[in-house]
Amino acid sequence: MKTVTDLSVNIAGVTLKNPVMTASGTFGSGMEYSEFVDLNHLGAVVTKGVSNVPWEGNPTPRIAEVYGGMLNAIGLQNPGVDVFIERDLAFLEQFDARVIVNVCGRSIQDYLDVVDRLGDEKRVDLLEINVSCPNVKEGAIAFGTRADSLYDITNRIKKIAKQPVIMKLTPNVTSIPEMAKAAEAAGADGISLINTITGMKIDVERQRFILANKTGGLSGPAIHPVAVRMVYEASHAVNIPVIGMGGISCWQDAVEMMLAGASAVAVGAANFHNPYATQEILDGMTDYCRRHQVTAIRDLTGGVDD
Amino acid sequence: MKTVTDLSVNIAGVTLKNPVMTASGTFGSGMEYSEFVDLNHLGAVVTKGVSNVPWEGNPTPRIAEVYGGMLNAIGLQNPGVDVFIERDLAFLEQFDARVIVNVCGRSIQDYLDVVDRLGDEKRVDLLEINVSCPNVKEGAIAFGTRADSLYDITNRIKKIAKQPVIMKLTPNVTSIPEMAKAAEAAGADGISLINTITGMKIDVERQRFILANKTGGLSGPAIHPVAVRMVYEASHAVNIPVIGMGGISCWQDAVEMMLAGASAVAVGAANFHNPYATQEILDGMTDYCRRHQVTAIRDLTGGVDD
Amino acid sequence: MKTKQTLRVRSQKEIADGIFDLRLQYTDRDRIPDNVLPGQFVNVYPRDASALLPRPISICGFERQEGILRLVYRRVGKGTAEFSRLAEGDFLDVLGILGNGYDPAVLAGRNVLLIGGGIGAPPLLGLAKRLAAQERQEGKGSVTSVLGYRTDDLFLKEEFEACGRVIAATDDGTAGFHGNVVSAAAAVFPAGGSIDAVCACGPLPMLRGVKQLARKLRATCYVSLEERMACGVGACLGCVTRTTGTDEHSHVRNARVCTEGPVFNAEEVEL
Amino acid sequence: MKTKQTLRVRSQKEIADGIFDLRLQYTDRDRIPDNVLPGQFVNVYPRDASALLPRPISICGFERQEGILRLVYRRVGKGTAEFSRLAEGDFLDVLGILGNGYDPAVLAGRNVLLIGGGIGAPPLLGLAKRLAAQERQEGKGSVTSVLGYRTDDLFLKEEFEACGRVIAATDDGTAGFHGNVVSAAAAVFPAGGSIDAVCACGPLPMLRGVKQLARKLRATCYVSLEERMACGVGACLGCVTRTTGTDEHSHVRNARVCTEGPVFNAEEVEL
Ligand SMILES: Cc1cc2nc3c(=O)[nH]c(=O)nc-3n(C[C@H](O)[C@H](O)[C@H](O)COP(=O)(O)OP(=O)(O)OC[C@H]3O[C@@H](n4cnc5c(N)ncnc54)[C@H](O)[C@@H]3O)c2cc1C
Ligand SMILES: Cc1cc2nc3c(=O)[nH]c(=O)nc-3n(C[C@H](O)[C@H](O)[C@H](O)COP(=O)(O)OP(=O)(O)OC[C@H]3O[C@@H](n4cnc5c(N)ncnc54)[C@H](O)[C@@H]3O)c2cc1C
Ligand SMILES: Cc1cc2nc3c(=O)[nH]c(=O)nc-3n(C[C@H](O)[C@H](O)[C@H](O)COP(=O)(O)O)c2cc1C
Ligand SMILES: Cc1cc2nc3c(=O)[nH]c(=O)nc-3n(C[C@H](O)[C@H](O)[C@H](O)COP(=O)(O)O)c2cc1C
Ligand code: FES
Ligand code: FES
Repeated sequence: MKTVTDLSVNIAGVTLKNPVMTASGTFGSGMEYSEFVDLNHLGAVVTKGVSNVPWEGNPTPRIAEVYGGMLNAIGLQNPGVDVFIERDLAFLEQFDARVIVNVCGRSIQDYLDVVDRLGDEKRVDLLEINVSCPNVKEGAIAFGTRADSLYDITNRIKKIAKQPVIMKLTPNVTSIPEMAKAAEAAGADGISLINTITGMKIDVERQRFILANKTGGLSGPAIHPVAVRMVYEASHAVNIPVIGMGGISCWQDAVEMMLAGASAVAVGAANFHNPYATQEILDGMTDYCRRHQVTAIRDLTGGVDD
Repeated sequence: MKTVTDLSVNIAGVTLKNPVMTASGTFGSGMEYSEFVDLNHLGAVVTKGVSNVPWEGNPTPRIAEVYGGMLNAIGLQNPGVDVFIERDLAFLEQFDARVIVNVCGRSIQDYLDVVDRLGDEKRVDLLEINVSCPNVKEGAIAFGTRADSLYDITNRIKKIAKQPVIMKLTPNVTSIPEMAKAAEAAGADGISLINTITGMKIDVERQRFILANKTGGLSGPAIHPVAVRMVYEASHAVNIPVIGMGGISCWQDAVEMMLAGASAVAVGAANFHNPYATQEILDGMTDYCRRHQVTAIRDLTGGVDD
Repeated sequence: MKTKQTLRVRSQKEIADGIFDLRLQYTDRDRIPDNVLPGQFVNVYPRDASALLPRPISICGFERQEGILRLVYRRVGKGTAEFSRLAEGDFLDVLGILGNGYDPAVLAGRNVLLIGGGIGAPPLLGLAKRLAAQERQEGKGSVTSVLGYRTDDLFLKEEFEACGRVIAATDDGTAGFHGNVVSAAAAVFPAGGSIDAVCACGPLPMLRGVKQLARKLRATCYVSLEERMACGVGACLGCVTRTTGTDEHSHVRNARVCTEGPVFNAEEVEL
Repeated sequence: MKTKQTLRVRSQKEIADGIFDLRLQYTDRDRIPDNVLPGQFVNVYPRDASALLPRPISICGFERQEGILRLVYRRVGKGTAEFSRLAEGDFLDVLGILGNGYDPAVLAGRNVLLIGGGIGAPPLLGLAKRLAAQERQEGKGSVTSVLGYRTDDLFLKEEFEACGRVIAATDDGTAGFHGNVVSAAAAVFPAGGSIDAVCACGPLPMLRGVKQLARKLRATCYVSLEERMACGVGACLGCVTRTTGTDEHSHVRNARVCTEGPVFNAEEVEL
């Protein structure tokens, strides 16, 4: 007899039809990849970071290839929350996947503006607050690398947010449990991790940085073991759900992340290598559950033999 | 006309015939790899971590393969400083490479014991203090993740050390410049980085950790961009020499590390993939200097167009 | 409809030192692209597991009927080195068809100057062929190609010659005009000549020169740009180029080379 | 002298479901190893750039004259899957010769029981052959091999039979003794029999059983252990096994499987 697995997961009171989502910034607002993947099949679409006003981002080159991964220094280019609502949210209306809007800012007020503006948008199911982008000089990452700042920004966002708030943590810290606990204590409804790890690449023949920004965020399979460890640590430190990401490129990576403690997973750079990645990962996870007679996929969360 | 490059570099007053050394723990005390590489050709042999008494290390499995790298959780097994001196140092007598002894401990006193014991050993050119091993439960990494503790241990070691002291930093921190500055302020003669980044791997079919220790240190090409960034940051923060390591597996990686700010480089996990790696990297660097008409290899240090 | 497919290598030939002419066969007839514009590109994936990003390569030719895609590329790094070892019967993963391309309809019946520097020539060959065909049909217009080479390894020159006049320029003077393509083109077409449009592909300094030249010629100028890419489909914002006005997508003067480009009206981008 | 060399594939055959018999040719005659002991192993490197650690594989046979190394392995993961696709003329990177192996001199003229579970059999074949040759020369001693299989895919059985008596055991009872090798051996050799030494290779639970059995038989017992490895040459301390006494190298009861092993006297290790 075949096991029929309940694939749904619950993140902060919001039910996702399955745990596979896209990682912010790697999937646009879904439009571009909708030629490859039926967005209705995804647990959630997580949008590119949105700020209160349009952001230009960094100069190019913004992309460098490294062993088993890539560096990016996009610098959160985005057309601002108004265009986002008109165009991207409107586009997402037609799909049945949950919508998680990734929010960025340079000051706390920037964040609050966006959160406030999105408050009445029915299409927004969850907010993911990016306090961890390493590619922006001012603000942003500073909020994510100190527990007190993280507490403060989380707390202020929670006070006005109408959707549940997920704080996205940076791996560039000494202690993930400390950061996770700060977010939880300030009222976060969930956390997501990891954002990229700061890296650098130099063209040795030209003796110049490959990225105009000098440093960029490392993502892809290279960071996966670090992400698994941090998801494990974070999920042991807090009682709110953890969304795991970092180097997930096949269903095994996704299952591993859930066993480590993630309630859902996000696929980032893997989309660039394989535009069908999200769907294939979901299929592989479903098959895994069947083989292991898992009746509800959420039972995988934290399921490693500890 | 061919450029003849001066390959020598100076680390804290000690001249190395070239900048290529081995990374602690990946090369034993040189004996095993001396079948593959003429140790006389190396700038320095860096030994496995040595403690005051024999250490058993962690249970097995201690090794896991991950994408573009590996995890290890050896846990600093070593026969203790007495055996080390009798056997390993004695073996190294016959070679002309510099000897850097990597020192580990669980308490400050442990470190001081080893440093003291090595003080009169003429064969020891430099000490590398491992305050950053993530695979030992007690002590060790705690010293390396807080600037005040790092200052303290460095300071106390410097008071008694007869050889120059290099502090080996962990990448598992929020701010490398802060740690580098603490080491420098406490009198360190140099710093080396990066040690491994803590990671984890789960066997998804068995739903068990692959490593008995659960977590292990990630090394290999996967971490190289992070290492380059940290070497760059560290070398900009301090005036003492920086020894760069992390994922160096070909001469390009080594040159990149020097351009980022390293005065010398160490080759770790690459030895496992290619036992001739150190020699081949040195040959490649020499050739690079010739092609670029570099008259002294030390001129590469920090040479990226900033 | 964009797809990522595994194509079979039909043939590969080194047509000049380090320049490869690769013909790929679509294996699934139902997934052969309907239409390809000259200037569009595909993303080609190395098999090497350490190199996960695709290599954008312009389409040099496409035969709808037979399902053949032709790429001409220079071996420069590890991805193209891997591709250069492919032989008949091997397989290659290709994402496409990407980008916007030149619009042959707009150029129909006009006097067009194509300027290709080095590996910038192949993307223009398809355009040259299309324009020559249109010219024959409409009985008006002309195609002139100025092709720059390092030395006298004049790859693709004969195919361009089948489409119109060709001026070759070599850096070392071993063949044709001694100097770069911009000087060559300027020498042949004095200001105020009869050129209506210039289409160029090549390194940035060359494109800057072409843009100036086109202004002098009072010709519309289209340039094909390169930028480091990750997704190739417009999702990552990695490949943007500075534009003179805000574009429809970014709202911040940063158009995506992979989507709004790679072909831009030269007056709309800051080179 | 250990080396890492690129060997050429002479032949490869799937001799049972997922079990491959690979013969490699040394291409440099001057670097053919002088001597190989049964039980020693080599480290084989996948080409896949994501898989950087070597795969330890025991040597199943070695012909000094022709420079041929024979490996028999089971396809279990990505490295062995890659190896299984190799065909004549392909190349493979091999680090060796590694580890200690069985000492045929010590076993000469004695009654030896070989116990190989599954893919534990191949490493014992070389030993069986050596012992059989010594037996013929000295006119005394015997070789009995107990080989365990999942099912009736009795790979290598005939080659063992050329060396002495063979008892096959299958998990599913489709051939030979129905059950595991330890039960099979115990059934044939009651306590206090004539066995002087037992040499075993296979999964850990089996080795534990063999160790007990050997005690009953009052025979010296040698076991070949497996552990995850990185360097394979004794430098990384990744592959240690718990020993009963402190060994010469570690001074902490943690002998290196790659160097002090993989063959250990069973009484000297904690299984
Ligand atoms: C739209 C477009 C069309 C192109 N068409 C052609 C063509 O028809 N023929 C041809 O020979 N080349 C073309 N190129 C350049 C080609 O993409 C690069 O030469 C190639 O990616 C180099 O890959 P590599 O692995 O050999 O080099 P590596 O240097 O090892 O590549 C490392 C990384 O850098 C990127 N990269 C390197 N050079 C470039 C470059 N010039 N532009 C963008 N990314 C780069 C690679 O994609 C990869 O991610 C085109 C580039 C673009 C953007
Ligand atoms: C001394 C020694 C001799 C061996 N001899 C043989 C032999 O003759 N025939 C044979 O079929 N197998 C043998 N093995 C087991 C063989 O090494 C593994 O099956 C193989 O490494 C699996 O690699 P993979 O890439 O296919 O699997 P994966 O699971 O993808 O391997 C991933 C990683 O785990 C390691 N690993 C996986 N399984 C083992 C294992 N059982 N022991 C040690 N490391 C492992 C791999 O080396 C690699 O680093 C031996 C192992 C050792 C230690
Ligand atoms: C090109 C690119 C752009 C990204 N943009 C954002 C962003 O806007 N906001 C954010 O929170 N994370 C951003 N990230 C981080 C990813 O969402 C993800 O956390 C990270 O890439 C690790 O996952 P991966 O290894 O699967 O890519 C970006 C990553 C990439 C590669
Ligand atoms: C198996 C292994 C053992 C190690 N043991 C030590 C050690 O004893 N002391 C230490 O300071 N670093 C140790 N390291 C860390 C390395 O010296 C080096 O900092 C790290 O591996 C990064 O370099 P790599 O990527 O080139 O391996 C060890 C690394 C490995 C892989
Ligand atoms: S390459 Fe991703 S947007 Fe162009
Ligand atoms: S594998 Fe490194 S010591 Fe055995």
